[in-house]
Amino acid sequence: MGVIKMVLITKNTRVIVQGMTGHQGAFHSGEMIKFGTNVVAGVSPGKSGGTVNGIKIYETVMDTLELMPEASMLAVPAPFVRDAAFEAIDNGLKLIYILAEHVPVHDTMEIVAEANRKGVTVIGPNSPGITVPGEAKIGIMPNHIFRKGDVAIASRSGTLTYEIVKAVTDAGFGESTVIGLGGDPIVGLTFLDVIKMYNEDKNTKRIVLVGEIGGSEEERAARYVKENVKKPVVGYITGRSAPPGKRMGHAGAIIERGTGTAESKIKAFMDAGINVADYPDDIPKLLK
Amino acid sequence: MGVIKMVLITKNTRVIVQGMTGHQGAFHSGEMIKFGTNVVAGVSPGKSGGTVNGIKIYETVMDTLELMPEASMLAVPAPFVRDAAFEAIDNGLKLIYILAEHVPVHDTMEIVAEANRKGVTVIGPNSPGITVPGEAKIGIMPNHIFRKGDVAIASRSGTLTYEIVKAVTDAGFGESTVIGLGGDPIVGLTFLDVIKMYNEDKNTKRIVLVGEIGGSEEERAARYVKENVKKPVVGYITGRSAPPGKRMGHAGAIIERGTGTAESKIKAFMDAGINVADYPDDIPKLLK
Amino acid sequence: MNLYEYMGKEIFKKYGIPVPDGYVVSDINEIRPYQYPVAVKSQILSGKRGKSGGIKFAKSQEDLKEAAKTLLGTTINGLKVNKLLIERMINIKKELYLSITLDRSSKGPLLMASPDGGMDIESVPDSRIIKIKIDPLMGYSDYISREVSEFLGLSGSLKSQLGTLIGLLYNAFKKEDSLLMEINPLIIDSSDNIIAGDSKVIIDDSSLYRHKQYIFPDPEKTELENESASKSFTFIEMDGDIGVIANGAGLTMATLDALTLHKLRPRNFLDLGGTDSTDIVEDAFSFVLRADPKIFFVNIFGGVTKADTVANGIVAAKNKFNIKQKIVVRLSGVHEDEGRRILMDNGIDAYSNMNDAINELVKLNGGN
Amino acid sequence: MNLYEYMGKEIFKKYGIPVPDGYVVSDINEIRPYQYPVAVKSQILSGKRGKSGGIKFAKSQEDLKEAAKTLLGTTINGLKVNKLLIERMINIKKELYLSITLDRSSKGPLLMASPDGGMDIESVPDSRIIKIKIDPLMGYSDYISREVSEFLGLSGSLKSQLGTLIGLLYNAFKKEDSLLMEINPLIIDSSDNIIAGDSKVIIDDSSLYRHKQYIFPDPEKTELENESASKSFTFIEMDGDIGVIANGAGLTMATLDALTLHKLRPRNFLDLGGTDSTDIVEDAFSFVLRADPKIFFVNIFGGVTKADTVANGIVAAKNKFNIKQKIVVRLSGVHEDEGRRILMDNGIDAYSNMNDAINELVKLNGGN
Repeated sequence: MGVIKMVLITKNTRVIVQGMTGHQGAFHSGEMIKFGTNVVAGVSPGKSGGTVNGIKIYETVMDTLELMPEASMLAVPAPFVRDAAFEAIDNGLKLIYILAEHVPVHDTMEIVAEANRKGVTVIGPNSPGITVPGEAKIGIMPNHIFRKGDVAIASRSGTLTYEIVKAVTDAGFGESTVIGLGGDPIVGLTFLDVIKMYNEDKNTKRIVLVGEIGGSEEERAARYVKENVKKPVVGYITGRSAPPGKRMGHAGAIIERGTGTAESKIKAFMDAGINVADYPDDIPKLLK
Repeated sequence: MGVIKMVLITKNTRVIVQGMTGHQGAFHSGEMIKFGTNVVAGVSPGKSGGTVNGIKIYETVMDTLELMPEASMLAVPAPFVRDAAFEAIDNGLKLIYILAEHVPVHDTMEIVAEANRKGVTVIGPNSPGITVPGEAKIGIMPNHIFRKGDVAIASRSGTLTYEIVKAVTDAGFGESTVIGLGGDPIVGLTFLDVIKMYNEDKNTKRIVLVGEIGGSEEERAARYVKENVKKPVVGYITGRSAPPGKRMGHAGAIIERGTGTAESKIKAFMDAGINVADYPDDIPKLLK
Repeated sequence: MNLYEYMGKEIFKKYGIPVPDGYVVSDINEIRPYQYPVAVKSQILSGKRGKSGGIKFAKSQEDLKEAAKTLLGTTINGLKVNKLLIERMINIKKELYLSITLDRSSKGPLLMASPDGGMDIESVPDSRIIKIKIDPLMGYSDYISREVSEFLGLSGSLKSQLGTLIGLLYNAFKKEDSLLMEINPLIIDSSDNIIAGDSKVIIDDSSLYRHKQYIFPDPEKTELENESASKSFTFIEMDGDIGVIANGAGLTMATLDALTLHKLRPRNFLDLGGTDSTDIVEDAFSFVLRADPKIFFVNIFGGVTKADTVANGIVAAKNKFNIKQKIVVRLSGVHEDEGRRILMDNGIDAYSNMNDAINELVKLNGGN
Repeated sequence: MNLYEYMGKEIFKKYGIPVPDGYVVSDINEIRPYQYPVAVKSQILSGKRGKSGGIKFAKSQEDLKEAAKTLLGTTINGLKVNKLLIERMINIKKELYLSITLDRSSKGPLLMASPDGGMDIESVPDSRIIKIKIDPLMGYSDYISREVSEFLGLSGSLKSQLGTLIGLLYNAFKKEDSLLMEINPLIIDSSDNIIAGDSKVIIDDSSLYRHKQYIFPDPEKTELENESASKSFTFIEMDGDIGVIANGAGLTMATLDALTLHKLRPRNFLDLGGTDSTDIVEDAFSFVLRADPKIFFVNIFGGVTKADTVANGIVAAKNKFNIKQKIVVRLSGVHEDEGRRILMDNGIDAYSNMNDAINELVKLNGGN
């Protein structure tokens, strides 16, 4: 039996948690460890020395390098995300997950630009993370809703993702990988990146895309699906009932030119042969 | 007969000249064309529309993109180098040669960092450029001193390089590629980059490295030669007689720790089996 | 945060971008001697205020007082006019369009410019608009302006003025954590000066902790919405009658979608966020209650926010605020059984399935 | 450009980095009432001025006048003391080392710090010095200071003071186009304040067009050298007797090396640069002539600078300045035949080979 390639993380991936002594860092790193994640260190400036969940806390990411960390969960408040992300990137980590919401967009832009330059994968900000059942999770998705299986899910939401995962699991399926891309206008991984990974992933037989209004990532992913993906894909778009959002002046209209609405996204999905669910609970039925 | 791979440029490389209407741009682009370089466009903001050396002048690099330029010669004064380099990089050019001396080092640092990020090769600043006899040259080396041959030369100097090229040519040899790395403390291509190219280049049978005091690039290249290069290498170092230069505070001493002197470089060369010439004119004799 | 024209122009001025001479009044008594003619511009956050009569012109102080009397306090495009910007008139030779905005797909700033500025820029074809992506790490450099000037056909002094202006605008965009800085029209006057004729500036809400000067009630929000800004939940008013409390932006949105597909009309959007506290649930109820819905619908998927905590919060809110309306609850996820038991003990029905809960809402609403 | 301690500290102050209270005098009459004790520091560009008696201490104004009288106008380590920095004494608890410099190999800024600051930092082993490369596009971010503080063993207020200070120092380094900003010692005083005890600042000469305030005679250069700063050629005085004029920094250096290997002693380094003008050649001769060499040696490889142009320049200079010294010329490259003909017509010998020319110099110098 050869090594099975997973999407982004395995149970061997060495993970550190920046901000591990905080409320969220402590709670979610505990859940991650229960799920099977190989958490090797915590980092909390000014609070190093002790342990959290039995894992040693360090002062800086640099101090953890002897443990050869590969991925970092950023469980720090939004104003500290840029610094923590740059620390992780500069110290050579290759996967960075950003939990926080309300990260200033200019900070995110710089983090993502820097990450692209150094070949680093960023998940988030404002994301529930990534879960690979049977292997590991980095993030805050509830452990108990997952079952190992062949459905891969990508979503821009948090709680709604859990809802859909649970529905999929309850219907007798299981998940190969679930990634929450994050709800912010600019995020690291986008649908297009993830659909490519899922398409190539041997453990994935079916794909679910959970999009929402705004931007044109769903439309781009749909084009890719149309041209490249043979696996069955189910889609769901939230925001059909939303009043037109705050417009970004004329500029927003010029950029979007009609994309970005729920109608545009649903149409793009349908054009690509993606089965579109009206309600989250309908998704399992459409998985056949 | 297959396509012969050259070092960095061939006669087909499509070259633009930024600042072509200036004194240096006009003169040297003319010489480059005589040498066989495929100059496809000039760029001179505010002076577009006409021609120089029969080549059309454009307002911006963007305007030349339909000609699919691959390399740019920057013949603009030092204060404008950063902007011109960013323009070339942002418009997708893959080789940038910077002629000017006295480019502020902070500008060079940013150009080189940005170029590395985008996979762009930078030659210079303060460099005479690159010449591949029989193919093309980008830069200001005098045309008449070259003859096609198998000696590859890398140098941190300008005029001294011509002196050595002429000596090599007069001695009956010829050159495969000559690169002037540039005399500034920070430059794009360094000895280590170039020695690797020369080592792999099928047209190169012998290598000449012309170094000078300051920095430790000669030492690093020597280590590479020792471990990887089977082709005969001849070295020459200027600055043996130089009084100790301006010291960069204690910091300079801590970084250099004894490297950077002529003695250190000559010793590193000798340790690597590089034949070291006492006078530039002795170089041809040592080429065997 | 969307800024009024006059606030955007204050930012422009701070960064050195030329704007017309002018001053702001919120009362007719603030009008002072000035050089006429002037434009009198209603400060409302609406794109079409010119067409709707929100901009007038005055040749004298009497004219101006008349115009101010007409405009101040009126409602234009549904927005109340509280302030006027009075600006010296400019002899317009040409109107351009210029903006820097956040581009989601390239994940960085996008500069756009067009020679066809003025009111109808959205109908200008893409071929007449230059779009230049700016790398956030590389930042702005002069060649970008040269590309723009060439596209716009500017040369000489106009080219160099535009170059300076774009550099300043990018600086402002970055330093002020802006999502949009738009100048439409960007005016070339009869003396060939380039001046920002209007401003549309949006500041990133997430950045306000480092730009405290922009923290003020958002004029585009209702009073209740502005009041909710200090809360940890997200609250938006709508015009229906089902009061919604859910957790997670996506699930809340999906809840509104499902209601709408069933022809039910939500009164609000309320996302509890990722906290686990009965107090926040109580607080949420007090907000929705003030919006006076016909029915409450609570839709929770328990994760970090546990179902039993929410159940306890619902019971506490019902008692504390003496809520008379029917409360339909759907609980799933962490501690859902305990949560449903708590609710049942207090006479509140709870569903585990979203569709079942919505069917109950349809029934309560009188059927479709 | 190397700056004096007091100038570096002015930059530090401008960027918010704490420095001791103090003032500068260039005359004993500028001494004013002050809080004693003070340190009296000679403003010379030498690393070991403390050991050489260039720093004194004064407990009173009389003491200070005495010290100033002793120091002002004297020569320390070969450098004349024109200014004194008078600083309030600091109670030193600990001395650290901190610098940001240009790192040639990583092609970006390098931050270095050590807990063993003070005079002998160069003998501190590498294991006691933390070195952090800063990416010029990413710039400084706070985690860098945390790494430094941990290495130095600082915590609490000292850690946050150092964090702020490093951020300010990087800002200054970048904004002032600096090649080096070094603080040694960086002092922790008895009240746990961090203060820059000294400054060593180098500004990039190539950037001076955008930092005109640093354009002044370089105290490390001779009068002739400073005068040459306005010229297009590069001129450095040395202590030998062969006046050298060559073209290209590398060829000029190689020329000096070859002379030295033949036991000839160059009077100067003069690189004509890449111009093609007889005027510049004349100008170069006038400079070297003022340094009064025993023999002139002109070593030219003609490229952009053509050999015949140089030949014409040499002839013109010889006549104009009535040069009596022997002029040995080596001409190669573009128009070398024409150049040699011009010289020969004017009674000047010219060689095409560098070794032949140097052998002639050896002969003229009386043989070795």
